Parts: sequence; structure tokens; C-alpha cells
Amino acid sequence: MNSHWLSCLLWFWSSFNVELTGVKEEQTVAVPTPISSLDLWTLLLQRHPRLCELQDGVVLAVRQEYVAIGNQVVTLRDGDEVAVVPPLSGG
Amino acid sequence: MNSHWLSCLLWFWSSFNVELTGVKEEQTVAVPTPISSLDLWTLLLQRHPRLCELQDGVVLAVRQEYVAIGNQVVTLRDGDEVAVVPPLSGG
Amino acid sequence: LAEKQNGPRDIFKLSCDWLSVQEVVDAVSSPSCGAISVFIGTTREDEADGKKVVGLEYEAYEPMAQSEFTKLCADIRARWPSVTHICVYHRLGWVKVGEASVVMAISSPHRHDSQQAIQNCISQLKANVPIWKKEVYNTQEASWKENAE
Amino acid sequence: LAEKQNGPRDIFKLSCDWLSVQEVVDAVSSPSCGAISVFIGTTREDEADGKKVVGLEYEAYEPMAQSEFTKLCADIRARWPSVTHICVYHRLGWVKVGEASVVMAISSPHRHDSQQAIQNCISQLKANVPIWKKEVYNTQEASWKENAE
Repeated sequence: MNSHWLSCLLWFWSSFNVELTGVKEEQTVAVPTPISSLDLWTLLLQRHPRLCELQDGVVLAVRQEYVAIGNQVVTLRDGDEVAVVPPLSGG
Repeated sequence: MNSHWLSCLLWFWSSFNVELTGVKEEQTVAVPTPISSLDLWTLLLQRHPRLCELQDGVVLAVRQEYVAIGNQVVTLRDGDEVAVVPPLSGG
Repeated sequence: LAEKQNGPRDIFKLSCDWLSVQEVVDAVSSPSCGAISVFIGTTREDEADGKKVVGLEYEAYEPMAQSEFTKLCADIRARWPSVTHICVYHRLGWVKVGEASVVMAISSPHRHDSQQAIQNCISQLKANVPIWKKEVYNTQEASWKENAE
Repeated sequence: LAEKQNGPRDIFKLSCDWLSVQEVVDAVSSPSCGAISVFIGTTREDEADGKKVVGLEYEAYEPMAQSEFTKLCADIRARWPSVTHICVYHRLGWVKVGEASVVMAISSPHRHDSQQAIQNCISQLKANVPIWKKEVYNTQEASWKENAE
């Protein structure tokens, strides 16, 4: 596995997350890559334990594309944008 | 048959008819009653032969209720409103 | 009076003036409704046998149009009981290309009812409300139309 | 430039200001279209556990919302090729009861396409565009919502 750690722009786009994590944006998160989306989510939960309150229906967005939390492997590049996306409620 | 003749208010509501008959409203048409809607239409055609240009899709309205041209028997009362209704095109 | 103002509204207007979408929307607005569906029918730029349509001339059998609208509303309310307000404005007389000939709006607490009801409303209006249009061409000619459905 | 102006328009705006229905309708108007379907989502007067909703607070992941809207338009145009223009305005921030949170309009030459497309548009927006709302109650409390579908 050609795994290495890199820096990702971690976004908490919804106030759900802001309220849970207390931050809107983290600039300097080190993340291994490639990584399964489930491992990426687990890593985020370790940094921000209150995110577990979201649980059901949460997905990630990597480079502004939705990624379900599961076995799907994500390849990250330096500076990539990773967002935590709780259930939508627009309209 | 308890048939008798009475006066009807005959309306030509659409310009189709106005253009064909040259009148918008006739006050003093004598009509037998009861009468089938087909006979009523035939009577109108005799008075205004150019109405035959309408033919397909034309219906009558008696007291502002649609009446298909056919065997249906209409009982008219003095002063009733009878209108010739060509195919609709609202909207 | 308050009860009347808060009850369901069925509003129908035939008008020779330009139709305001905002006015029709405002007529069906209600704090109990999360959804307003609107349909606007406009005069389309069209050609027939090489002649260009420049506008439409509308005419109605006015008292019967009102009574058919009343039936139409009763039918919609029977099928979609959650429908709150219904408003239909239809132009009469000359309507030039690009302008609205009909603006209708229906409100309901949730969106599916108003969306289904508005489709039914325009279909019923075309099928049952005694209104006619004449296409007027750039050649000065004109011809009466018939709704296909 | 003329070609660009006459070509299909996909317009998306996130706005903290009151939404003008007329502006959205004008954005999709076209002489080639006989039909404009509009959907307006408004903040409904509602109660939850005896608390009254006084308004909604909207938030979006803005750049991704724009890119999801672009995908949504591509999907609509694939399903209904006759759709001409698509315009969606969505409020952000505070929206009090009775005001519109979303106004969308779709134009097409004939009505069935714009009517089906507008239903699909609001469904896809709710399912895919990263926007969230928080219900704010008369008790000063608030709770984040989740679209049921």
C-alpha cells in the first residue's frame, strides 16, 4: 500500500457540525492516503467525538463530491477539501 | 308530447360564431320544448347556415351548462340562455 | 369576517390587462402553506404555413367561465383535500407574443398536492372553461385555435 | 454573445434577501416557450411539541451547492430535452414564517415538460444540494431539520 500522510482542508459546512465541533474549518489535518471513507470518518470522530451525534445519514464530500461512509477508497491530494455533510434540508 | 314554443335568448359567445352568423346575440328565437339537443342544433343551423362550418366539436350550453349535440332531451323555459360553443382554446 | 378571510379562497379573474405573477402568488399565500405551485401560459412565437404568429386574441363566455371555474375548484378540492387556495387570472383581448395569457397558483401545506393540483387545473381549464383564442399572423390573417386535448 | 443570450440558461442564486417571483419568472421567459412552471417553497407556520416555529435559518455549502445545481440541470435536460431555461433562487440566513425560502422556474415550449421537470427539480434540490435549515421556535430554541425523502 503506497500510503502516506498529507494535509487536508477539513470543512464543517453545516452549523450542525460547527455546534458540535466548535470550529468551522481546520486547515492542517494530516490524513493517510489512500484511505477508506469509513476510516476517514473514524479519524474525524477521534478528533471531534461529538460528531458521533450526527451518525445516521451523514456523508462526506471530498473535493465537493459526495462519498458515502463505507468501504469506498478515497485517494487524497495535498490541500484537498474534505467536508462533513449531515442530512440535507434545503428547499 | 307536451311540446310548445317559447322564446330563448340565443348567444353566440365566440367570435367564431359571430363571424359566421354576423350577430352576437338574438333575443327572440322561438324554440319548441322539450327538444333533443340535435333538433335544437338543426334549428340553429336553419337560421344560420354558416354555423355548419363549425361542425366537429361544437356543443351547446343551455342555462350555462354544456349539452352535447345528440339525443339528450332539453326542457327549455321562457328566457333561457342557449349558447353555441365551438371547440375551446383557453389557456 | 375573519373566518371568511382565513377560509379557502377560489379566485378567478378575466382581465384585459397585463397579468402580475406576484399578485396571483400573493392571493394564495398562507402561513399554513409550505408550497405554492404556479403555472404561466404565454403566447409562444410560432409559425404556421410560413406565417408568423404576432399575438393572440382571447374571448370568453364570461358568466359561464366563472361557473365552470367554480366546478373546477370543487373537483380539485375533492381530489386534493389539502389544497388551500386557488387563483386563476386569464387575459382577454389582445395578448402579444411573450406575454402571459394565463397565470394560476395553488397553495397547500406540502408540495405534492399543489403540484398535482396545478397540472389538473390547467388541463381542466383548457378542457372546460369557455375561452377561445385566435392566432393573429404578421400577414394580418387570423385563425381560431382548438385545444388539442 | 447573441448565441449565448439565446441559448439555454441555468441560473442559480443563493441570497440573503427577499426572493422576487417575478425576477425568477423573467429569468426563464422566452418567446419560444409557451409554458413556465414555478414552485415556491415557503416557511410554514408549524408547531413541534407545543413550540411554535417563528422562522427558519438556512445555511449552504456554497461552492458545492453550485456544482450540484449544475449536475441537477444536466440531469433535467437529459430527461426533458425540450426544457429551455432553469432558474433557482434559494434564501440563506433568516427566513421568517410566510416568506419564500426557494423560488424556482422552468420554461419549455409545451406545458408537460416544464411541469414534470419542476417536480423533479425540487425533489433533486432537496436530495442533493447541500443546504440545511434550522427551525427556530418562539421559545428561542432551535433544531436542525432533515428532508424526509
